[in-house]
Amino acid sequence: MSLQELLQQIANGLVVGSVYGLIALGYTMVYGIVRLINFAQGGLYEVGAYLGVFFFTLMGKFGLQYPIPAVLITLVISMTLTGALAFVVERVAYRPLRNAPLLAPLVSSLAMFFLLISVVQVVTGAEPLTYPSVLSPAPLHLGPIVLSPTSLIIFFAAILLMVGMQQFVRRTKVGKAMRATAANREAAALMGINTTRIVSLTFVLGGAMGAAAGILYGVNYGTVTYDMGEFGGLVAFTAAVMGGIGNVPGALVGGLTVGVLSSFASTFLPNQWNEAIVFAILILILAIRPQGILGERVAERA
Amino acid sequence: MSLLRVSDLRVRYGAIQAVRGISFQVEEGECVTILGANGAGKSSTLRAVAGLHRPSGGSVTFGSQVVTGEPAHRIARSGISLVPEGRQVFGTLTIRENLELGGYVQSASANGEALERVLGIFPAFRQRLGALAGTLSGGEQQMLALGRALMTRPRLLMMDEPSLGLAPIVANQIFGILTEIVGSGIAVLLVEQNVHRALQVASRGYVLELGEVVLEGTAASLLADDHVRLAYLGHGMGEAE
Amino acid sequence: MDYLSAARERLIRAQARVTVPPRVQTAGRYGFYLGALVFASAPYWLGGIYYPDIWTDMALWGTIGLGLNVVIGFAGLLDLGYMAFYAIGGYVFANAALYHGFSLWEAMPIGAVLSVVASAIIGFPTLRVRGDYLAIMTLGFGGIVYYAAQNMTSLTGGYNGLFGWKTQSILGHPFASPIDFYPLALGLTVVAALVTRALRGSRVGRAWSCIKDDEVAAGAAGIPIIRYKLYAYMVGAVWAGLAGAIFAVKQNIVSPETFTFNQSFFAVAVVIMGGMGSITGVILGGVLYVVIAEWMVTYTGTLSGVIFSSLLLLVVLLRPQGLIPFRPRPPRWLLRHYLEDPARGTAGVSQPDG
Amino acid sequence: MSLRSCPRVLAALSAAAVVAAAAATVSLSATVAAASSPFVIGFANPLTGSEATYGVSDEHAVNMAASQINKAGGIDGHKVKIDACDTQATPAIGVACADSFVSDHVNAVVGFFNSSISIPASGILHKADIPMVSAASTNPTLTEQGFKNVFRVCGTDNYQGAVEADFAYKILKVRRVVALNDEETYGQGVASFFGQSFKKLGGKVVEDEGIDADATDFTSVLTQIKSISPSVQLIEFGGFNPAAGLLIKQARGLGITVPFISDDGVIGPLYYQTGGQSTVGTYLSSSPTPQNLAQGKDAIPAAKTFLQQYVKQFGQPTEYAGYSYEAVEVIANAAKTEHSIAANKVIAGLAATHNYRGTTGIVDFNSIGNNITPQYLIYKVQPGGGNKAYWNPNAKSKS
Repeated sequence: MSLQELLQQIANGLVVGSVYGLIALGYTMVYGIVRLINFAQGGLYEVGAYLGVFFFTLMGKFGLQYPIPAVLITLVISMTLTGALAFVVERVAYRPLRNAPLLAPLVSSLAMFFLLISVVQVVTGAEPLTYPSVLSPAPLHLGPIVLSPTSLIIFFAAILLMVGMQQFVRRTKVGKAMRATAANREAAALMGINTTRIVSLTFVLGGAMGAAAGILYGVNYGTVTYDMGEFGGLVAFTAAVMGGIGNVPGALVGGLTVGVLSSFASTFLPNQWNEAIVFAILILILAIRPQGILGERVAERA
Repeated sequence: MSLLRVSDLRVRYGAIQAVRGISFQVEEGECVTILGANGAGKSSTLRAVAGLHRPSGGSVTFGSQVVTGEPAHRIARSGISLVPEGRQVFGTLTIRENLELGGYVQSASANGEALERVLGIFPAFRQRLGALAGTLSGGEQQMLALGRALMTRPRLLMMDEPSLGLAPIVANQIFGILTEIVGSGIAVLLVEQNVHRALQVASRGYVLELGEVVLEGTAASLLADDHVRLAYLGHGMGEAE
Repeated sequence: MDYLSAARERLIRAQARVTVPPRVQTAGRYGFYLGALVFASAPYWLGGIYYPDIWTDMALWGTIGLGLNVVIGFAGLLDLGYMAFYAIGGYVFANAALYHGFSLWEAMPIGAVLSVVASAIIGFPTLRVRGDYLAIMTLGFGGIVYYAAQNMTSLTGGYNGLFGWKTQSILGHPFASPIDFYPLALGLTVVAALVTRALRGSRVGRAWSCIKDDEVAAGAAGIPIIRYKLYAYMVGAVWAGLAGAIFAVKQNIVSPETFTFNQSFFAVAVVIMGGMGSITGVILGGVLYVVIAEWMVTYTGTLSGVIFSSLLLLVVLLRPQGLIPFRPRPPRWLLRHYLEDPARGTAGVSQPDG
Repeated sequence: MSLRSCPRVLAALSAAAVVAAAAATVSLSATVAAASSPFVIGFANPLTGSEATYGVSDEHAVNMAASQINKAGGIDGHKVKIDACDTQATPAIGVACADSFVSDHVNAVVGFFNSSISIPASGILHKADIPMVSAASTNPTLTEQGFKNVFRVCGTDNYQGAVEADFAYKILKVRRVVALNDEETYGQGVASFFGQSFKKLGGKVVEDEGIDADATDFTSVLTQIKSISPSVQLIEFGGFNPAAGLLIKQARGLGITVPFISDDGVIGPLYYQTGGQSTVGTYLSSSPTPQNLAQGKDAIPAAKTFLQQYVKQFGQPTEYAGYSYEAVEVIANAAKTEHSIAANKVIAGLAATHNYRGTTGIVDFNSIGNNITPQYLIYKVQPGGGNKAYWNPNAKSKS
């Protein structure tokens, strides 16, 4: 492999990986706080992507065709709506089972995931929907690397959102309350923190990040499919585990790593093995280093 | 009117009835201790008062407010602070963040003042505000938990086994600070296995056995009680001296 | 707490009240056997091709449910890639029949053995991790088998699958029409039911039950947890391997999309809806799945996904013991919160008098 | 297992039985209706899922054909009835459609769109002796299995691949190409026949790779192609959308500017929707579309009528709608000429179909059931997404 190809593959991987990282953020935040894999995250990501198509097209109809404001408005509306949906998911599928054995919320979040993607399938008739082209496809040459302007924007938007989220959790009062709740829920309640509300908020933020990922993905690839949440969700979960689940910066690191790894994998192996390789990476990490690259060892089953 | 009035409080965990209808009160500025063997229902009582576990019966009144069955964060906001058993500091957060979270319900400026005040009580933390709480020793964690609870100037401070697992010298320090706190006018409800120490700080006490109050009285009268001496202070008064 | 808890509580209370006199119980038991017999023989008196086909599917899904029930219901391990073993059974048969001239009879045990080997290979590293990590790992494993089926063209025919083997026969009796498959599939279900039932009552079954209830305590009591989990995983795989071979012959084709994540999800739904751990319940769960899926295909197409996931959600929230009432008592964690702890159940009432 | 709940199990069981019976009644009524003499044509196409655009358009055409035949008195008095089945473009489900046709005793089948389904399904219909006319499955294997009941009105991939290769070699004058396919029967077929023909002409296929049809990110494989880019003069892709649209879009995004050619699985609005501006100027091989057949000097009168009627009811038809319409007509014609709706007679009638003039031109089945007349054109995608017929191999000149 030439140096140029190497750099190009890294660049490709980083672009895809940044989107995975964004979805992974939702898994990691929710896991950190309720010790639950929220399977529904993959569904929220997909719903966000479809809401994005809807509002994007709608704005085109009302004459708002300038790409950047249109993307921003779409992002805000869809993230809000998906966040609201995540709130409902928490209320329906998680909160009533708070004291149940682990299997129950796991199955209910799985059912929720399946419900979300099935609803998308029914509403859209399972046909792939297309995002309007935002920017010209003319490639940008960055030294030896060639990228489309869209993928460059996607990458920076995803990184920006993730860094923003990281700062939110680090610096703000609510963010600290989230970390406190994650560290010790009872003690947090004793500080006067409404932990129930913090859990809700975490789901909402995770859902909104998922929606953002969905829209960025849609803008980049132009197409969204009713089953994107399945693979996307699983890859993102791989990213979350790789970065150390529960660890916010880890989601970014994990996302980028998975992106680059799968990008390389398909240069050494036939392209169609790409997904299988991601799954294999997932199993390997869980078997060898379940705490991830940056994570501390996750406490055994609560 | 008493600051805290607990009447006929019942607590159960599944099939186990941990507290079987106890009543007690704490007056403004007073230090009261609850004594009893392991499993007598002391911690359950504190947890129920703090709202960590919903009581199955009875009532808890704080000031003029009935707080029975309120969620923990509401009770915390009404002015009751619990330093839970085993410290429970936020290990992944810094000392400063731990303390600031103690003042979660108050404004940023009030928090700043409170931080100064608490650092005045625990000067050792001033140099180490950026350290992760998980890296502190047991005694330091206990101090941090206490400092965190004091951030809001609670009207009632509840402490669950503050000396548990600590070296006697550290426990002495904690009790010293506790005496200061009582002196500053904050009411304290103390659960402690070291009965002798507890009765030195407290003015009154209740003795719990199998979830019921079997004895109550002033610290002096309890210290003089044969039953207490035999059951909790060992033969005579040796141990703490 | 909220409307949902209230509804759940009503359900549980209503259930707790039910007591059935012993004579009615006996009558009910015989009635049940009779009903099961009538139901199972339905394809013979209904005739045609449609009914035997549907009933064969029911039997196959019943077997899938029974196999997965060992993993989820007995040992408490959430397996989201169970259909991978079904795929292995199907592909092994197809390869054996197409390229090596094996009959179904000969290919079935090979498929079962390979399923077990695969389950051991995947189970060994996975079973050490937490419950939800295990779920994700099995999901990943199911994904790998699916993509392998799509891409290992020389073994699996790729996207197009394998087909075109000779009509199978056993003792000169050809398997051509669905009614020929039905007794085979039904027989497998019955065997699976008897074997898993016997296992549940055995020493191994009790060990599984301990692990499911409290893994830490089970470990402390000296039960080799990983080994027993692995047993559950392997025993579960056998049934999927066998059913997969029958499915392949019946379907005339083995192709990857029969083994997607969706299918594994439906298998989990069958076990949960039927009632984890209950043998009859899980078989009925399989029957219910086929009935609903068939009904949905006729009337509403893709809506079936919505119906299934909603149903599963409702079952988990309102009837964690399963849709089909075999265990009249709800699980302890629910009882604890809603029956033995009046303050929790009637929080709104007890508050004002304080 | 507790005994006390048994009565309720029975209740649950009977509830299940009632639901089953309800489901059964519907299928039963269908069977009864079939027995009372309509001529039932099973129609299997992807009616949901990513290829539903084609499937639904074909369904409209088939229904249109049936109602027109019925309006004209049916087939010797037998009304034509369409028994539609959704294959979801997946083999196992499609094969189950074939099973259901057998159990419904249909008189003939039009389908199954995807070659990957038509081939296994044809085996089942062959065992049951049910005539099958494919309107869209272009893989040569379908008719090469030696099944007497199988016919196809559309063209075949080897012919399509050869036309693409011809065009690339002779008109674009390229010599070194990359051939990609989506690993499905159809895409593999076109790409491999393209490669064979291109090599035969003297060109070189420098890379030949499968991609995952369900994936959306092809930048890795494209980067590899790009690293050998200076020598590659054309990329060929055998497969469907949205993969094709995404592929060309990402290729252009990576700065790969060589010509791109794909097939009639790709032609249609979704290609431009997914690929956008990047698709402009790319080439697609395809049988003449209904729109194309109804235009110009050589316009076929039947195609004109079909297009007018279709557009009036359903809007623009897709690629294979005309062939689907044609398939029903050819079956009806076979039954009429044999004066029988019996399966073996219809098969005989189909085998004897020569010089039948329909909506897609002339239908003339050869000994293995292939239609020997259909042709392929090369289209070029225009700004705005329209396709313009660009090269006609038979005319040997730009049209």
